[in-house]
Amino acid sequence: MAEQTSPVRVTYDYVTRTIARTLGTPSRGYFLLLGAAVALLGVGVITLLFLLRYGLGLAGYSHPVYWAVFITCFVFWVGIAHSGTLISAILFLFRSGWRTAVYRTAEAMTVFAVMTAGLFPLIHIGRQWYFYWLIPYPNERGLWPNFKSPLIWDEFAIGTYFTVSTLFLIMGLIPDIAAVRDLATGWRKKLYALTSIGWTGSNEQWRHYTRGYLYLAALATPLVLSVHSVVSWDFAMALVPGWHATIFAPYFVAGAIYSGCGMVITLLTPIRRLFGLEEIITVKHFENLAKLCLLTGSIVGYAYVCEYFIAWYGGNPNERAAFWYRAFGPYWWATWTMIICNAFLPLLLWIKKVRTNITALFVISIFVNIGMWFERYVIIVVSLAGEPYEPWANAVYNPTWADWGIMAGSFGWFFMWFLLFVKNFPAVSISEVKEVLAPPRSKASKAHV
Amino acid sequence: MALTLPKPLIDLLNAPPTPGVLGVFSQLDGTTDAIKKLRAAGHTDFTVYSPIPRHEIEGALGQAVSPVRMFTLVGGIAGCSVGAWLTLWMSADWPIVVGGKPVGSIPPYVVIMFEMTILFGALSTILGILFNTLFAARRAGTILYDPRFTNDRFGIFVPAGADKVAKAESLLRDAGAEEVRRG
Amino acid sequence: MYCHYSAAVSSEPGIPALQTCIGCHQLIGGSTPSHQAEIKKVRDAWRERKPPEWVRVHALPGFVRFPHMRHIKALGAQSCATCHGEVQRMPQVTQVSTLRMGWCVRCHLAQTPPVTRDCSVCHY
Amino acid sequence: MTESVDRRRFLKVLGVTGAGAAALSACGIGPEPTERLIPYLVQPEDQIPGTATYYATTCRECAAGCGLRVRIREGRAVKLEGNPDSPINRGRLCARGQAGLQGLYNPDRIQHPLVRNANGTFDDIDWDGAIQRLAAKLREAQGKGIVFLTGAEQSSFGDLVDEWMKQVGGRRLSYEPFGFEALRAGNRMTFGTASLPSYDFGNAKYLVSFGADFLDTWLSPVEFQNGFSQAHAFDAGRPASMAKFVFVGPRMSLTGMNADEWVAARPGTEGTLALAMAQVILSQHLARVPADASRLVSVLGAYSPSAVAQAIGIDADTIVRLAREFARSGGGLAVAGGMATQYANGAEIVAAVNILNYVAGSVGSLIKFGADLAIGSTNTFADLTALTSDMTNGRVALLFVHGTNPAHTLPGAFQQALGKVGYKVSFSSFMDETAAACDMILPDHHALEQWGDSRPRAGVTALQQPVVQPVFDTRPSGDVILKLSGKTGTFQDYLQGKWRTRHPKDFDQYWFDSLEKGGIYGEAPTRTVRLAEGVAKIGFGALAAPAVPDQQVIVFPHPALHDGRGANKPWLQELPDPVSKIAWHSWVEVHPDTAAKWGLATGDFLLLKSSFGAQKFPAWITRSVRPDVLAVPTGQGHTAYGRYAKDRSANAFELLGGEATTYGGRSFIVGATATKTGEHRRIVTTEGSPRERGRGTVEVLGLARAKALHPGEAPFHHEETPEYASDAVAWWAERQHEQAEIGNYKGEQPRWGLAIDLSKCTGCAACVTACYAENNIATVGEELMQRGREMSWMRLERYWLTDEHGEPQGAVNSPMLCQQCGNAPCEPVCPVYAAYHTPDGLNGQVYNRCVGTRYCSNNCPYKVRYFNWYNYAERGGQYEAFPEPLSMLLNPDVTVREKGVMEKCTFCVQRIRGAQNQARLENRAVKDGDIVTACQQTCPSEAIIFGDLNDKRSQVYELAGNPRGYHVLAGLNTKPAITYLARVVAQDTPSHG
Repeated sequence: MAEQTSPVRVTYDYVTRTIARTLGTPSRGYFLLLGAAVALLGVGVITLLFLLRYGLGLAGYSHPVYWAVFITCFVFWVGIAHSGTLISAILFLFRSGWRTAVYRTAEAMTVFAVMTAGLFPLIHIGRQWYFYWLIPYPNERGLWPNFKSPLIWDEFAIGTYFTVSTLFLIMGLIPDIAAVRDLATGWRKKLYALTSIGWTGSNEQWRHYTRGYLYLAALATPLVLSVHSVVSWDFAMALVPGWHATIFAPYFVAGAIYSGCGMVITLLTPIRRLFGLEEIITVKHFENLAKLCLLTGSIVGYAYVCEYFIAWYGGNPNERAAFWYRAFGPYWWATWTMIICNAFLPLLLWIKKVRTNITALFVISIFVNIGMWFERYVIIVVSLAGEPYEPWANAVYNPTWADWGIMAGSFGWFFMWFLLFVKNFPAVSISEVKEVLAPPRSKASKAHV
Repeated sequence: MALTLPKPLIDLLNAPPTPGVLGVFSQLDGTTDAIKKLRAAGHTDFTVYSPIPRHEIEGALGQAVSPVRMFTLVGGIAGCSVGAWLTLWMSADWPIVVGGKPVGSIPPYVVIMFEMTILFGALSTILGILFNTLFAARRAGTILYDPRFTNDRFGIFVPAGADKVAKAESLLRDAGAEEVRRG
Repeated sequence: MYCHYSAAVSSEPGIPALQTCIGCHQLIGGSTPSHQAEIKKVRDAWRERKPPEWVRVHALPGFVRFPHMRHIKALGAQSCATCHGEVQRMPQVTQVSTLRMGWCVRCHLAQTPPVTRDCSVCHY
Repeated sequence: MTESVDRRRFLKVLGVTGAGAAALSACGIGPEPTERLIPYLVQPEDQIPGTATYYATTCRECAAGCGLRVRIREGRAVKLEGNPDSPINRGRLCARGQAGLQGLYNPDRIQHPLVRNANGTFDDIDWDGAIQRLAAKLREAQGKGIVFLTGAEQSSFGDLVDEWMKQVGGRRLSYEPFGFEALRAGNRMTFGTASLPSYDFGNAKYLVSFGADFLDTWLSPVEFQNGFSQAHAFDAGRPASMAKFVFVGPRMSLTGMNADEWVAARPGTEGTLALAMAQVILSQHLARVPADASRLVSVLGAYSPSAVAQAIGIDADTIVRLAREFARSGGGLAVAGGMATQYANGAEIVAAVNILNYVAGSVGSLIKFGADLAIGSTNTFADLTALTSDMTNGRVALLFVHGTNPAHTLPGAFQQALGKVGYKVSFSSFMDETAAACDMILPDHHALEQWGDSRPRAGVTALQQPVVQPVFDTRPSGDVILKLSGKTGTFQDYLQGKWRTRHPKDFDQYWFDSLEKGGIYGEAPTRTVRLAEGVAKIGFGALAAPAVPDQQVIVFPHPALHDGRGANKPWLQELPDPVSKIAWHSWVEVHPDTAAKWGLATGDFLLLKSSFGAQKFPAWITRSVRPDVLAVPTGQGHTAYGRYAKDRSANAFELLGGEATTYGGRSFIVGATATKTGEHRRIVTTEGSPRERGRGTVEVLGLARAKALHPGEAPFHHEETPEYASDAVAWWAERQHEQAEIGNYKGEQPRWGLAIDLSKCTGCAACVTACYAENNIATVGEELMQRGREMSWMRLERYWLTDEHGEPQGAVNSPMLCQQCGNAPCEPVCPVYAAYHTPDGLNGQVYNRCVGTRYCSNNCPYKVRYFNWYNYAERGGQYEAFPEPLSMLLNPDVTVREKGVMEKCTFCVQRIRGAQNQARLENRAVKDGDIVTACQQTCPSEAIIFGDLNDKRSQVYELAGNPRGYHVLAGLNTKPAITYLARVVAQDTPSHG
């Protein structure tokens, strides 16, 4: 792998100790954050109890807007989940060295984002207590689910994605846990001894490990692309104008990676500061993430243009009406928020000064997150509200406290897990960061392979 | 000092401590030299510890490619067929027409098959890794280990009876081991 | 079929009016003491013009339809026992079959030719 | 009656749980609780558990006297349907009639007699006590003025009251808020008879309505609508098809909406127009004019089109054209009513229209005197005002009120006057405004609980028999009166006695037969009428122009709530007004120009202040009203009358004066100042886009084009498969379709289908209420409806038909319900097969399998799927739709849906299965016509036909092949089972938005 030039003092030992240090006893700030997350989660739980008792009517739904904030959040979180595996799997296959410092965080984010997203389909259905009817299990009635329904595809795609990305995360963790194990003391030692399942770094272990990791990456790559494609088909398979478009799969995948990278930046910035990882997660890493944002952002922007062009060029009156409604109807504000945040703001990233300015990146990444949330809101709510086909069926939809409550809960749930993770497991890969350092050698002349 | 493995694995392995000598290296090239020397000296079943995988070491050891890939392949194929069975059999078991589509309609089912392929492929890959590494560990038995190996030191353990120990020791020292231990 | 006379012509077997019961039990007093005790209840009820409260044993969920007449039409007047068991031999009526969907469907498929499994035949 | 109590308890049990009454065991909630079932003591001979029995009786929701067939299940009345034997409504029934059921089982009924105590509140009292007390009061009041106020009661009950009043030296008054004084006065002027003729709409060849809302509130709506649709519907077979319909009036009502041409004459000038038309017919000899019409020449001279066009506000040519068309049609029928008969010059307008009919020779042919409508014989508004002043001057010691609610319709004056009356007794079974002001309430049985009769028109007597046991401890007022007057026996005896005297021989058989038919139906001989002497001397004054800045405000009867009596029935409250599509509150109709002038937006409140009262109404901005006119519906604004009516919106009667007009009627137009209050509300409307925007939802054909259509032609085919899609459809979709290989796709099973003729549908919304009644659809209330949560499986979409200037000429009404698509988009997206295609071609919806992903609705292009956001059946729940005893009217054959479940129309699948079961029992196949959906059954204009599309001999199959037929959004290749027949309009260049 390409070794990157870094300050002399960044040695194997430095890496191990710096990263291991992040697992020390947490600061008050950390507990504050964790507390906030748990509180948000509490809000969500209470809202959910209300929904279960009284019904979905508490949310803002209004005929014919039958999907709204919950599904928006679902797609939003699934999208977030995408950059993780991309960085760890695809970039791994591309052998790009810079990923090593950031992929662990991204992967953890992926797992927890999927965990969050997975809750929404269960919350948003009318009779939540029958969610298991969507699972093909042998039952007394002899009924099976309908595999023609994109929702079942979802279930399989998300399920697979969650399993695989979790395995991927654990795989990467094992050598690092071992490393931490060998430094730690007390209960942490026991914990890590258990979780490192006897890793020693012997040549046999490395031999199978590296191979297996390669194949996992090879499997994860098409999976990443498939998952958000399937999610996009929830919409593309329907005949609603504004949903029924062939461009949706690539458009959604790009959007997902875009939002994902945005979220990675949002998360890495504070972590880097808190854990003093400036030497390991350098500006260069951020710049690369920014470039990734720029690329995917442009694809998203292109998709927007495409949608409107086809709506006009396709000549279908319903399509035209739908997109006119989208841009200039009562929800114009949502549409334009999304376009500005997703299509125009990232253009700033062409400027190197911005790319290399952590604060600027942080701010931009926040807006990217907002923009991507609104993208889903526009696609789902606005397309349904805007008299699809049936001129008599239109709605004025407004979210209620129940919608926001559940959404807040989802953020709490996500951050709770994420915070717990970074404090208890190496948030940056120890072994892989070492891989991109020059190994200790006696004869400097002997260059590496 | 011997590594204390977590309980379940001890039960799994509970192999007797293997007699031999452990060399601790601070330099990569020293390690590779030692490996070459050992192989020249006819040692085959020694174990190399390293904090990260290095091509130099792999090269020096000249190992065969891991069989894990077969697990992946088999798992993938199994997954795909399970997906096909799930969708086709279940729709045929209680045939219901929706939207004027055939009862067993392939295009939508491809998605399920694909996801199942990935799922089973990944799971069996993991199994493959576990199986192989455990198998290897089982063969090597319980051997000397040093916590620094996960940080910044390389190590080589040469299993050797009382007769060969001295020879192995010297060999490792010459290769530039900063520390050699018997066990 | 005398007490639940409507089962053959209607989807509901109905609950026999007390008059129907007394019609026979005026004369039939029952052989064993326990029978006599039970029948006495009916007679008292009739005397007081106060209908007894029957406990419902066979209850289908509200959202499934079971047109009795069609089943009797198809299986014959003596077919009650297939679902309700040998009620006439029971000291106290008990539910013999699960009356759950799988049970219905199995029976439907067991017929030759199989009876429809269409959901909307029973669920609407 | 020892049995009744037990039976009621028994019913309650069945009503709450049990397989028979799926009622409230909402699907999916755990195992059923252990139930205790109480049997009958004696099995009622006419009842088979689980099967419906029908009884004939009479609808008393309005004075039209339609025949009812009441569907009884286990002793509960579960649905009201029209009685096919009745010559009035011929088996059809309007929304109001069907909602009578919610009067019977209304949770706010007065459950036992009440008497006012010292501190002004009501105490319970037992019947005997009440009657004794009343008898005493009666003795005191003898000679001090006793008055019995009833609604329109041309019935034996009315006779009884009259006899009793004669006995105690009192007098009886019958009062209808929207009376017909002008009609009677006008007829007297022109023909010298005050009676109301019967109108033969069915055979008219040209219709002009001067304000008469004969489809919604005027005289006998169901009968007239039935006739109207016969005359006005396009029927390729009939030579004279179709009769053009012109509506003259300042505001477009449900009736006006169905016009081919709307003449928005200046208020009060309707008569002038009629005279001008008559003048043209006379001067141009367009019709064979009766000899004595010559006397009119002098009168009509002044009314040449050119002279009056200006005043009317239309151009002279239009008048001439209308006159020509009217006369040449050889069967012109002009009717005056509604608003036109409620101006100060209403009587003159009627006279003018009579003259028009007379010169066109329609009097005697289409307008028959003799078979007179009884409603005409109610007292006039003048009589009521007289009574009011008597009351105020303390000349009334004892007042009885039965079947009318003047305290609501005459708020100011009558309310105050009531205070001055010695003792006030109400027979109302609801706590309405009048009852609330009374000293004693003796709740009457509901019409469905008691004996009675009514004489809607000469020759026809509709009989009324109790079809259910009384729900509460109420008593027939007839019985009470008999008791008070010291007579023996019940009102039933009295009634039978009257008939026995007319039919002494084998009376019982005669009586039984009559009851079975629902009445005694005869034909009254027609009288020929001639022009009265004074006809030449009629002074046709025009309505005085209102003083600026006053705005003219028209108060019109709400089609569903009418004068407010419907307001306590959730079905009617939730039923969107056919024109405005607004429900649960009243509104004021404002023309866009006026709105622009005042900077008014829909939903902004307008404060209307007349010289009599002031009320606030939210504005509904529409082109269906004249710019110089504001229109307000009655019906709302109750201060009492139960949970559904109380404190809802504003009472339009407040704006009106209490003075009688010259002809003894009441003026429903009033000058008022309109000021913007600055308040705003989101109006509760189901209206989507008022313009159809060529989406293919409704299709309209010009008359000439429609006539030119030959069988096999398919003018709308291009929309079935657009060129660009044809390949895809042929190659992929259809191949898929064939491979579906089960059920109706193979053609081995029926494919149920519907045909809806848009040129018959008037948008009266009777089908909507029928659907609510048949399918246990929950009413969700104002708050939720405002959030678009209404459950109406069947909705009526009203799209304006506009002329070249974009001014509405009428509207197309399209009933939108589940299309039961052959390639249904809703089905494949359901993850659990809750939505699926039944072998007989329905889009099945299995409620208890549904988990509520709502994907089906998103993917439904017709948006006809509705979701249970709450558990509307939850006892005591915030949104409970069926509070006891309202739950009694739930249809046991239909599951009540739980929260979180999607629901929709399935062509009354319970009726389909019922018919199939019946056919199986009789070892026969289901015949065409065995199955009648609720909407089809009730449709007064017979616009809906149900049947099997795979049956080549079925009526629906034939209609599906009609050249006018089209499928909504067929371009999506959904293959709907509903065929709409395009609306045909008289003008040949139709445009709809």
